[in-house]
Amino acid sequence: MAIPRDMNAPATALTDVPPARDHANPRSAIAAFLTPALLIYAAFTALPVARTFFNSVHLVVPNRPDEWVGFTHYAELWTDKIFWKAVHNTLTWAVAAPILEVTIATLLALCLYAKVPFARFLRVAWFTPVLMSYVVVGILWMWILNYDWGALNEILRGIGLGGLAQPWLGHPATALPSLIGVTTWMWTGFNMVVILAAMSSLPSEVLEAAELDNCGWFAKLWFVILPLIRPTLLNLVILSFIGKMKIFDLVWVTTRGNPLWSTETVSTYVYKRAFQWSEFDLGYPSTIAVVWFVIVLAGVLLLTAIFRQRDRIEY
Amino acid sequence: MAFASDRTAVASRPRISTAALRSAALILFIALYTAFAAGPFVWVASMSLRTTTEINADHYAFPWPMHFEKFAVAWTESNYDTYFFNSAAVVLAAVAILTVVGGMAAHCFARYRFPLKGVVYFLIFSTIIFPPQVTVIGLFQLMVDYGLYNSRIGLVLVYVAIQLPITIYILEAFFARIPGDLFDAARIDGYSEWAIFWKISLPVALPAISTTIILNTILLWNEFLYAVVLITDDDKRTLPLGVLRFMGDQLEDVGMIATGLMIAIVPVVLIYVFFSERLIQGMTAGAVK
Amino acid sequence: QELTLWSHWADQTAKVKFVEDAARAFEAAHPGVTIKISWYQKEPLYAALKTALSAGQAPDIFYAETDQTEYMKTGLILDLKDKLNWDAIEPWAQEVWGYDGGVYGFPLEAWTVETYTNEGMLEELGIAIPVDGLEGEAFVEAVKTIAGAGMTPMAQGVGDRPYPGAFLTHEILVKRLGKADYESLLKGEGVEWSDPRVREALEYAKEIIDAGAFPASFSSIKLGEAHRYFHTDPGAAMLQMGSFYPSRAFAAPDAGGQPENFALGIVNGPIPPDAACPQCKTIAVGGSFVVNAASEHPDLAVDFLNSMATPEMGNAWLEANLVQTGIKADPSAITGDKADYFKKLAAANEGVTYTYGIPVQQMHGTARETFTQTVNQAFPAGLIGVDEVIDMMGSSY
Amino acid sequence: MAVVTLQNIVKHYESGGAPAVDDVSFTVEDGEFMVLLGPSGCGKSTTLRMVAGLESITSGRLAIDHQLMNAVPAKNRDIAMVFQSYALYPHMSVRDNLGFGLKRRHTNRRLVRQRVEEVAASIGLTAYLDRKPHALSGGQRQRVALGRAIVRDPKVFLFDEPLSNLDAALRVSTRAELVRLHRELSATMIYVTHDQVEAMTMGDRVCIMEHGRVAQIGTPMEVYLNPANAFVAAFLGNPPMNLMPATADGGAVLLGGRRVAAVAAEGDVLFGIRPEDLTPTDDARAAVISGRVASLEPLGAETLIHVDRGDSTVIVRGPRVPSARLDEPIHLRADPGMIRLFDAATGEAIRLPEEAMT
Amino acid sequence: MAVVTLQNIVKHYESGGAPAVDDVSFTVEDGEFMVLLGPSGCGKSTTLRMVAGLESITSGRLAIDHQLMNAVPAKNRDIAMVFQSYALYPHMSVRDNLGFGLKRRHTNRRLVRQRVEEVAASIGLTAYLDRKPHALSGGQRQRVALGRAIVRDPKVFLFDEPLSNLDAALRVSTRAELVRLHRELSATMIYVTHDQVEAMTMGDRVCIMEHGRVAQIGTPMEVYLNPANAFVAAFLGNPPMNLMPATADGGAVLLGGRRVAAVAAEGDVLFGIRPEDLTPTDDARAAVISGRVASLEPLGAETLIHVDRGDSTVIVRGPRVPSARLDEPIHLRADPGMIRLFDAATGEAIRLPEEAMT
Ligand SMILES: Nc1ncnc2c1ncn2[C@@H]1O[C@H](COP(=O)(O)OP(=O)(O)OP(=O)(O)O)[C@@H](O)[C@H]1O
Ligand SMILES: Nc1ncnc2c1ncn2[C@@H]1O[C@H](COP(=O)(O)OP(=O)(O)OP(=O)(O)O)[C@@H](O)[C@H]1O
Ligand SMILES: [Mg+2]
Ligand SMILES: [Mg+2]
Repeated sequence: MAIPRDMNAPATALTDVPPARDHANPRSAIAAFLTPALLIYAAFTALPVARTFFNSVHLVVPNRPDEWVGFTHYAELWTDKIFWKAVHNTLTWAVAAPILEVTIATLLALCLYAKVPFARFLRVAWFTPVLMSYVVVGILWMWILNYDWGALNEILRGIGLGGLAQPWLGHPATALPSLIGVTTWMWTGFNMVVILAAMSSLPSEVLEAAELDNCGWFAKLWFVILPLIRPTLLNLVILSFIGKMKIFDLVWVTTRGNPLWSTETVSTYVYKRAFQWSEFDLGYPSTIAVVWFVIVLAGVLLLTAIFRQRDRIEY
Repeated sequence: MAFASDRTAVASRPRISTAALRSAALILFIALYTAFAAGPFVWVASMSLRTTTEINADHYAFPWPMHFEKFAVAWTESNYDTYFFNSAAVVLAAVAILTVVGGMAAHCFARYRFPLKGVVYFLIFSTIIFPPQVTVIGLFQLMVDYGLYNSRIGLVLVYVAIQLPITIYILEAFFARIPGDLFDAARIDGYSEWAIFWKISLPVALPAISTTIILNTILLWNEFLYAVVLITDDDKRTLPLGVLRFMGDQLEDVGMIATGLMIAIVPVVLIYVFFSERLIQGMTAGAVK
Repeated sequence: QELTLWSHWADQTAKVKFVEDAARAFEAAHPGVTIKISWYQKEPLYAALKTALSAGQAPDIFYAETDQTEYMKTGLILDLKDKLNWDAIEPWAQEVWGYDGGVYGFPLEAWTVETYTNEGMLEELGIAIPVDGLEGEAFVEAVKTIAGAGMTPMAQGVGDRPYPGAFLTHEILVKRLGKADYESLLKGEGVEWSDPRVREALEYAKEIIDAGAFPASFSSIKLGEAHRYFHTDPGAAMLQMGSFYPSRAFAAPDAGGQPENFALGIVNGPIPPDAACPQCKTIAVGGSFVVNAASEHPDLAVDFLNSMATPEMGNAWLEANLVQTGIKADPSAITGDKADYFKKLAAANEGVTYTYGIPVQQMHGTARETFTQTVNQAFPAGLIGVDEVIDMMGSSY
Repeated sequence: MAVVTLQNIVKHYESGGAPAVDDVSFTVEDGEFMVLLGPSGCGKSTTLRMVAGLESITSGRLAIDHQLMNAVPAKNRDIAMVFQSYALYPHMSVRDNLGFGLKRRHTNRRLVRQRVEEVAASIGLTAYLDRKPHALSGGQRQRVALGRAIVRDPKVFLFDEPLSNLDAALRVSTRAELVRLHRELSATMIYVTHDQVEAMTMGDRVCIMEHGRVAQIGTPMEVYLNPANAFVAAFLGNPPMNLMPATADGGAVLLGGRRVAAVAAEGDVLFGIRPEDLTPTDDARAAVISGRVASLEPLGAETLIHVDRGDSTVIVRGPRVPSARLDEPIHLRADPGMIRLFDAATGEAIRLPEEAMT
Repeated sequence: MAVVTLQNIVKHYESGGAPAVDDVSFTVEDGEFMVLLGPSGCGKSTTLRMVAGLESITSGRLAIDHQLMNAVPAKNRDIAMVFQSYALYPHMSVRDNLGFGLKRRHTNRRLVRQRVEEVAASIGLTAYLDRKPHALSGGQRQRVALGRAIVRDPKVFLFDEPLSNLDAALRVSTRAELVRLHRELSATMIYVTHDQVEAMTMGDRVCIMEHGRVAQIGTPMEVYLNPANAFVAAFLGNPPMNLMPATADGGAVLLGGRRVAAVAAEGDVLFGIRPEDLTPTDDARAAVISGRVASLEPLGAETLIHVDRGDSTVIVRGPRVPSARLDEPIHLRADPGMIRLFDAATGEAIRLPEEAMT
């Protein structure tokens, strides 16, 4: 702090004013607030990530100095059929799941928003799936999708559709859709809660104005509610998108990418390459991670660009 | 379908029949979805009270007699108690640190302008996309260098690191919506930036804080990969390994797995029930809005 | 001094007890030495080892299987050739762990691939399968008969393992090609997947599969479930399984074991026409211990392993775990209610030629991955045909 | 256009709770500008929202053009409403905000477009048609809200404190605009406000509400000059009417011992006189009120003189430069025609004999 | 208490952008009540926030009690501020809100408690001490905000439009309360508002700002009667001063061909006269303005007469029942002492010869 000076000194000396001090943005406070997070980030996130980038252009084997291999891993990746299959699956998942989750969640949120009876109970009931870990969910759904005694097939048989009973996770045509169904089951409740919260904070007068403008409930939903909660929906889509781009545990517990790589995701493939392929080289898996990082980032930016509101919405 | 602001009788009186039809369809839809969403949970819960033999005889019977003793067995025979307390300690510490450190950073991003703010924010946030299966190896090497390998403190710090971006993201959105006048008022009341953070930001943001607490607790309670790789001593291990133990190689002990699952789920459900109203409020303002 | 050991088998109490007992005995014999053992599931163990080895933090002794040649390749584990008491160990087990002139693993666990039968059921259906197995169409007919009676011929499933689904095809290939050619087929050195013998073998396997050998739930049945499926509910005529089968099946029925008075038979698997080696079988070395090359007490570690390499320990293993071991043991010395089983097993293995290791233990990288996906799952599940298998396997090396 | 009739309208938000609106009846004639005025929480908005169909009616009958409306949903009532918060659709441009209600009713795109541009021109929004509401100033938003109502050409216009979010200057000009609009459209309008300047300057008639009930209905001048009760007297005027306790002895009213009016009442009364009807006088005997100047509040154009009477304070409107001096005694003469009396117990106005009236 | 000095204060929010505050200098004397008045966005809040230390000063010198303050952070300036939004701490009870600032400075719990209760009593909040802000009405919240400032007994009080969220009635009473408070504490106060009634009735002096610059500083009556420029003239007064284009020929000002003032100016000027200084007259020749009555706006106590002059409208304040009739011609006489002239180009006031001044 500058030592206060006498103001009655000659007023000409405007230059003796101490250097401007930004009261609204004090440097020291900013540093103090940010440092712990940055330290933890640097130590436990940034360095490993940097290390991954480094690995992707090296052959990294224990007891041997890292060997620069240039972009050979990248070239190899380009022709790696399993990788591209995994990319295809993961993208399918990452596109389908957010749409399903957010759409169903919106419908559910509407039900609660319309104040159906037992709304509080329903909200909790619908939310519970997300409280379980992927491991738990995986085991649970393996049971449900079990061919012989799983609930799904039992129900199908019970309502006389036994012909549709399937080894759901065992057939390439149904395995991925089944797993997408599982993530939808798991995350819809979460999305619902968020959407419901967004709806509840909508200005009621705008909705009333819509009513006076001759809107039935669907018109109100379509022309007013959805556009207004669009930022929320976008955020949910992106969160879900990122989550599915990284999905690992569920696949690992249930199918491990089987059958015929129909549920192989990039993360499971990375894991297989890093931990299961009886090789020590971390270079190639790191390359996958880097390439995938770029793809996901591009996806997120694209999503944001497509759905971004050109103007803010204020209400 | 009735809308919130349609709660008036005004809107629905004239066409009772179609309205009734619609609400019947609505109730059916809701009932079906509720069964879909909560049914699996109820099913595991019932299986957790039955023995595997009973389950194999009929997978869908009512759990009678109820074998509550299975919980005791699961708890004592599989080292669950140790795992449970390790999990509790690690998750509690990580969530506490996350809340404070994440809160501080979020406060900073929300309140102040400084050079490169956007870049720093982007850097922190973009790494959540990185597959942990790969970084874990580099991380492992670093943990050894730091001398934090095979220590619960190390695990706590790693947990803080992986949940930090999303925590900052959620809290930042909320903090940004606290009126700036509040902070100015506290400054004028003579408080330092640090005191303002503790006495104003955190208490006022309680709904968002609860949101992050719930989310972080759920996710970390269930975290698996790092727990396996970074801890070797059995007496430092956490619960997800215990859960896995039940689905061991030797037998498909469905009943016991179900019991193990329930033990793992119940604490999270309790946390959720405890904080759920706050969660709603937090979502309204923070997170994903 | 402290020796550290990481091992799989966290949930297999008999094995844990065996190793812990050995450790306690070793500690008693060597005052001042402690052995600290961390028990894992297999997945977590591999992940932990991979990271720990990369960082130079691995334990002195750890669990390994014979397919993990990367340990030898990178010099991470100690050559035990001149250290271990090889006299007490079966020669085939030593051969399996051989790599580049050295021998690297202490083969504690071993197993053979057997075709178990439900003698009661076969009798009911009027099918007789000799110990030496059925040849060609005879086996196919047997399968058709069983399936025709509404029963499941073979109870395998691939719900959680990358190998049981492949047992059928694998056994047929071994028998058709013989030990040497089969190994070179798997390693991609010499015999191609497009070889006509391979095709014939696959076509034979396909015939069996198309006859309805496997249950509809093949893809979701897990290893443990397959056992139950075979002996209890709903019951199947055959189960091709590692000889670790009894370690689960001999538990009490309440704990998932086979029913009392279950008539368990052991036979040779189907023999393809023109078999080069009709009596070929597979023996696999399972859980083994290796010594970390970076260990600070390598000699102590070897001493500990040697303390387990005795015939007494071998028999103790057999009795406790009901699965073979690489330690020389004398099954005939076993008495009690399991003696009968070991006699049957010995009979079934009388005069057979062993190939070492199941395919996933001999293959690497993309080939192994492709093998798991095709021969282990898609092919037996009827999702793909012979041509696809040949194509995919052929292009995976 | 339309006639709006309310008959014994009652509204309970919570069954069993106190009514938010309690037995309200009035008719708004075709083309009339009716103002609902009252303090916060008196039920103005509730009344308006029942007319709009946004709130259900607990009992009573609501008719528009003699058609019973109780059960008709809002969207079918053909009513336009301007909300206090404007309630513009934040995600739509001004053009779409204006056109939305039309598009929901007509399908002809070109007609809608034409009508929107016509209205935008008439309220001076043409230049802003493609902006989003958040890019508009408060006054412009207000005009969009207005435009959205006009464009539809509805049977009835409802306004719920549409000016209260505007700053003082804008409020004045928008007030004038609304009056012009009403004259041009000669539409039926119901206008809620708690600002009495708006009520006075805009309404054909004013309905003053208190605690969910109608306190008085009449033209602005009627209610200003002849308030039906003490509540209305104290509510209207800025500063409001001075009310002082006085006693009536059957023939005359005594205020501070002075005889200030002749009336056939008995007992405690309230003596009321508006600040502008008091004039300082030197003649202490002609004065009805005497006191001490407690403070002077210059407003530029005029000065408010606060006179301390001991037990109460009386406010007098004086000229820009008043003769009164702070802390000096002052005597006030009352315009006799402007004296109003109220029953002290019920607050009801007491009719004065003819000669005492304006 | 304290003297606040601003010397050539400049504030740029974005370097390179237009200044939000541009070369502002003034001194607020010890115990003075200074009002900053101006339209929205003119830089009032920015100026205040610089004094408070919430915003950095780009250049210029700020001193409190002759001590240079530019670099002193807000927490060390010993200033209290009341925000437009009140900025009550939502998670604290009224008691804690009041005591929060004190606790920071004194450690004696009992003293803090006592002082809080004292202040709460003085502003009538004792009954609400344990409520949270959300359970208070607007007026009560406002009083808590005020109490929070008073309780600290700071060197300087700052107010940023503290009344603008209150409804009309509350605003009037709170205004009076603030004035009383100022008198009792005789504290130095700076008060930002864009409501001129507040400025006129409360300020010892008023500083009128426009586009970040000071337009005029003076007592309320000074700025009302002698606006330094056309902006101030048009900003003050409700309705504001009538301004009409006129021409000066060197010796006289001509308005619509009539000679309305004698002044030594040349060229285009603006002729200004306040609505209350115009009186209808029958004598067309004595009138300075003639026109037609366009509308009559009765306000109860008085009536505004809008007079259409063809190219512009003039507003006249008339009595409750004016003689003017709608659409009839009208002639207006101007109080000669009240005529003001401004340079049409610069807007600066043109000094009139002595005799023409009040
Ligand atoms: N949705 C509601 N639920 C319960 N009570 C309500 C509701 N809306 C209003 N009220 C109550 O009804 C009464 C009348 O409210 P209303 O909004 O009509 O008042 P108002 O005259 O419009 O007041 P203001 O000038 O503050 O807008 C109040 O006591 C209010 O508390
Ligand atoms: N934080 C800021 N960043 C950039 N510009 C700002 C900021 N705050 C204010 N301004 C700009 O500075 C100018 C002065 O703003 P200020 O808030 O001081 O106005 P004001 O006189 O208080 O207006 P009002 O009556 O609307 O509160 C405005 O043009 C405004 O847009
Ligand atoms: Mg209202
Ligand atoms: Mg401001």
